[in-house]
Amino acid sequence: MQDLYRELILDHSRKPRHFGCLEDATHTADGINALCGDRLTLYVQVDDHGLIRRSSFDGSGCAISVASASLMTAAITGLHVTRAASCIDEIAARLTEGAASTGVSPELEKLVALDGVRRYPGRVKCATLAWRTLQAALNNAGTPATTE
Amino acid sequence: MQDLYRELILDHSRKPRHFGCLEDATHTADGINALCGDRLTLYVQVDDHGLIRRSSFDGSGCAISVASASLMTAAITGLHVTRAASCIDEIAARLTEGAASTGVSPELEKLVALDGVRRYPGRVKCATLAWRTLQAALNNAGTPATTE
Amino acid sequence: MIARAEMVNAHHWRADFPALDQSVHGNPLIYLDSAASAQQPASVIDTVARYQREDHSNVHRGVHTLSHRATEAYEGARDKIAGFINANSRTEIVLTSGTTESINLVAQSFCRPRLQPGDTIVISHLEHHANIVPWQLVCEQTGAELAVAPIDERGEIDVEAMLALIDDKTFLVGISHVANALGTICPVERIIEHARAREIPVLVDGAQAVPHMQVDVQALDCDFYAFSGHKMFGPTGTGVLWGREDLLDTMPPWQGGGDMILEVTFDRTTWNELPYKFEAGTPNISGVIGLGAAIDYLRDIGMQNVAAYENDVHDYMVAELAKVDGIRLVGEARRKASVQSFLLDDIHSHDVGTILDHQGVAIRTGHHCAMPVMQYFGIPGTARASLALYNNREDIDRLVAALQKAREIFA
Amino acid sequence: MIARAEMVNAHHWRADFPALDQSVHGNPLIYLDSAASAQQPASVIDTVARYQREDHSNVHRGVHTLSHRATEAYEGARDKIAGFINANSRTEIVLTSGTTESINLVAQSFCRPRLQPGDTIVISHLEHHANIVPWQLVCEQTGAELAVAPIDERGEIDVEAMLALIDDKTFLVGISHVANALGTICPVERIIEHARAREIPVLVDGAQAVPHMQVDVQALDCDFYAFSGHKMFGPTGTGVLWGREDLLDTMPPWQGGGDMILEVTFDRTTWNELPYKFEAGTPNISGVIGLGAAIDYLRDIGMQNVAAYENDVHDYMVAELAKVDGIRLVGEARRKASVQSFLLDDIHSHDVGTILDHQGVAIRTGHHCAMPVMQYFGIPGTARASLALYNNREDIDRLVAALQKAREIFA
Ligand SMILES: Cc1ncc(COP(=O)(O)O)c(C=O)c1O
Ligand SMILES: Cc1ncc(COP(=O)(O)O)c(C=O)c1O
Repeated sequence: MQDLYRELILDHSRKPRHFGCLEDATHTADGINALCGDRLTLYVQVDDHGLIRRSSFDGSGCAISVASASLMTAAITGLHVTRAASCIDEIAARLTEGAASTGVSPELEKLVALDGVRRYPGRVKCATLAWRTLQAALNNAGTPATTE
Repeated sequence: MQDLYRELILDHSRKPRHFGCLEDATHTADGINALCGDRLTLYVQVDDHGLIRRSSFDGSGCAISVASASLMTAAITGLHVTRAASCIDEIAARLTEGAASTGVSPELEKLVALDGVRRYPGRVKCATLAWRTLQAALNNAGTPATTE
Repeated sequence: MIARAEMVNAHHWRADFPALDQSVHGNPLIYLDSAASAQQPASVIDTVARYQREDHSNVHRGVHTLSHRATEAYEGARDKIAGFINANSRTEIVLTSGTTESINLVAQSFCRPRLQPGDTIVISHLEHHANIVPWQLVCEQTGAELAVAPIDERGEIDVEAMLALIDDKTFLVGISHVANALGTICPVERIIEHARAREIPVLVDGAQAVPHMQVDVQALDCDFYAFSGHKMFGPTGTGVLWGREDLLDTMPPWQGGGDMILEVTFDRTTWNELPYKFEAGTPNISGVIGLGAAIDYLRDIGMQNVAAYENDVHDYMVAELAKVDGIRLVGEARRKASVQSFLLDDIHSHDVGTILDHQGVAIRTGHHCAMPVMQYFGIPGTARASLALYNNREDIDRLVAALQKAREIFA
Repeated sequence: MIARAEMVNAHHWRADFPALDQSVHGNPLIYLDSAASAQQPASVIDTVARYQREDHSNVHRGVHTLSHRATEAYEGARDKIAGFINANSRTEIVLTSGTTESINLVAQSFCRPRLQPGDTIVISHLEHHANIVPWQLVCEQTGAELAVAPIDERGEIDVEAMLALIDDKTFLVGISHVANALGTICPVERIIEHARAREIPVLVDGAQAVPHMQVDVQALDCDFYAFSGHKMFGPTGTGVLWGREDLLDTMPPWQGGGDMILEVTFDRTTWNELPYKFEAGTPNISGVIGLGAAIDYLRDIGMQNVAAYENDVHDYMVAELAKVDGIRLVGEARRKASVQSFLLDDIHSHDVGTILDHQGVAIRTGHHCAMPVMQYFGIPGTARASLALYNNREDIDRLVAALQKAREIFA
């Protein structure tokens, strides 16, 4: 079990960073994981140059989805939105296809802590929820992101 | 197969007696056998004393149901309606429960030709259709009798 | 107290269920998720397989031998179902794909043509979505309103409040016999008596009752009773709507198609008689035959024995869980059956579920299709352990040990 | 011409079906009733039994291992179905209990909310009751009208007449791909092309097509395609509605309950995304997994091979039957598949069926849930022999011999 609930994950799930609402967000989206009832709202503030200045989230979820959201908001701060979009793909591939345990973009270094999820296929959706929600927020989609 | 398709059955099915509409019927009912699409209309003329003066039927059906209707209309002519009702029960018991191969009321003697049906459980409904319809007619039921 | 002989029998019952004889993540499987779907005894699995190997054909309209055999077996299962819940007649047993379809059928066929704006459908706050959403849909279609009786902290329905909601505007009352998220046994008898006096029909959602206790629809005196095959050791895709014949008689068909008609012409189509009027198309023949085998299995044991045995394990489960440090039991009704929901410290129930699974203990987590219950308690979900006749006290010990381990990991 | 290799394979196919290896009334069973319901290969029977013995649990909302396995297998079957009919996406595959439910779903969810008095639903005179009665019901509910395209003595649709019925008042066209009573292959491509040009949606009833030929819903370019599992060697109680995503998106739910919602509150309930919006309650998990195995079986053989082989046996059947004295073939369309209806002298078809059954030959008799077809021909019913990939020319010889015997008995 320790491969799933690593110290970093437990730490981020207990004390999520960037937790709360961001008043001056330019992009927001809701994410729902019907499986375990996780719900989160993601707030992203993008400046005129397309750079993510700040992001935050609130809602409730399991340790994996909260830690993932917490790690994500830290990771994407300062990135350009197109770079963030490619991070979404990288994480999705990493977690679902079990791709490339070796080699990760520097921005996503800490996300390696989520690698254990691969061995718990039922939990992959928890780990990807925040990222799907980011995708929805950046696309300004009106409907909540889901993990089905 | 000859136990089912006895000569008497084949004869009555080829040349049904009492076939056609009875203009001055006092009781009529429709019978439907959803299984094979048999449909018959039964006409019964009952006098003031409760005696069945005449009866006839029309419609279309398999050899078993036509022969059964033909034999029945012959058998019930002259019976009191209460006696006819007890014949319905006797036939139903004889065909479905395989009861009393020995012993049959004199009025129903020819009906013994239907005994073979017992070994073809899928065909019992064909043999009983006319009788169920008689029951409906005597009860003056408004809905068609079915064999389900 | 449970007699020793029954305890021994219970060991034997467990051995009847092949799926329980396996390891998960290297630990013997402890299946505590029967409220979601129960396992099947070998007799059910084998009956279905044998049917497919020897007797399968379409039912009702065939003259050949296989069709006759299939029809006998299928209609024989209907007779067993009628006997099992003490229906007045087999014509009252409508075969559906599950509790959900049974309730939708009543909403659409019984209610929709007659509901007027301002009429109410009264339900409770404890219901499964299957006993909420069909009524929401038909209310939206007709302008009727849903009236919801409140519950209390124990997870019991406030009966007085519910009875007060049942008034001349009430068209139908829908109530679960046993609530799936919390295990509450609802006071259906009182509600039915009250409604009956006002000539208001009552639908009982019996999905969680039929597997665990003797159900007698005539003694209950309700109007509709809905349940699912797969929760009572039968196949998925099977369910039952029992309805009082005089009510079923007045209802228009639910779906159109083969078998539910007597005659089709383009001018005029006449419906078949009960129960076939409500059964359009080829039914789930093998599933229903399997359900018949499940009923044989339960009758052989006797529902009294099932209930007595399960109550013992249930009470043990509640007592043992209550002793776990950091646990909060959700649902502490005075009359309960087969289910316990809980929260552990501030560990999300999904994480609890994963850690238990790793130790071979299968429980369900989340909202259990009863979101309003969760909203009432202000929580996103619970962890839920649910029992069937194959569980025993050792299973509970394993559950408790696994919960201790979860606390260690999250310490 | 069929290559020798395929003939050999066909022998092998037959051995895959355990139910065919039995005697009826002392004669080897010849099963010629697959249009009513097909037999299952051992791989399907075993897949279902294995699932129940090892993997069963409820799907979608569980975190434990069995639930995960069940979900993977169930959703994996959906992927197989999507591939098999070349759907654009798995979200277009709505799992139902059969063709009948699939068509009722479209009638109630797609048509009912939008149909206006005076609108028409256009069907043909060849349809199965499942493609008639749901439209009659929704027409009665909305004041729309059913327009029925005529057929001719061969049992072919009068296409020009059908196209002429499709006008600005037409809301939807419903047409069978292969007609079940007569085996007519309907000119769906032409009808779809005509309707598409007028932006009128077309539902194709594919119950009798999918088991016998390659179906590609994108190539067909229809809007809805409905079929049943049990006619394609899968379990009863399973069916599919394929629908174009943009149409499914606009439709309200069909039934309410678990799984079809994202969120339930008493104020507002939000629907789940496709296809789950249309799948309320616990689905027929084992049945759908069995259907997945049936598709694996068919894909391994290849639908091209199935069609080529069956066409050969079909043509042989038609030719041999035509030679029987006193026979009248009913349904002699120029393009036909897998089915031949007939009458023998003036022997009622029910009697023909019994006499054949006595010789081990299983055929279906009666109206075949297509009463309007019978009304057109002015007959109460027919005897119908129908084929699947496990039949061969010897079966036809046995059928013919049994018919001779029937003539003798009634001589
Ligand atoms: C052409 C056609 N449509 C619809 C149906 C109905 O299918 P099901 O009874 O499986 O719902 C059938 C089956 O008899 C059929 O042959
Ligand atoms: C109380 C209750 N009602 C209804 C249902 C719905 O049953 P099904 O999903 O079998 O239709 C369930 C099953 O979860 C239940 O527990």
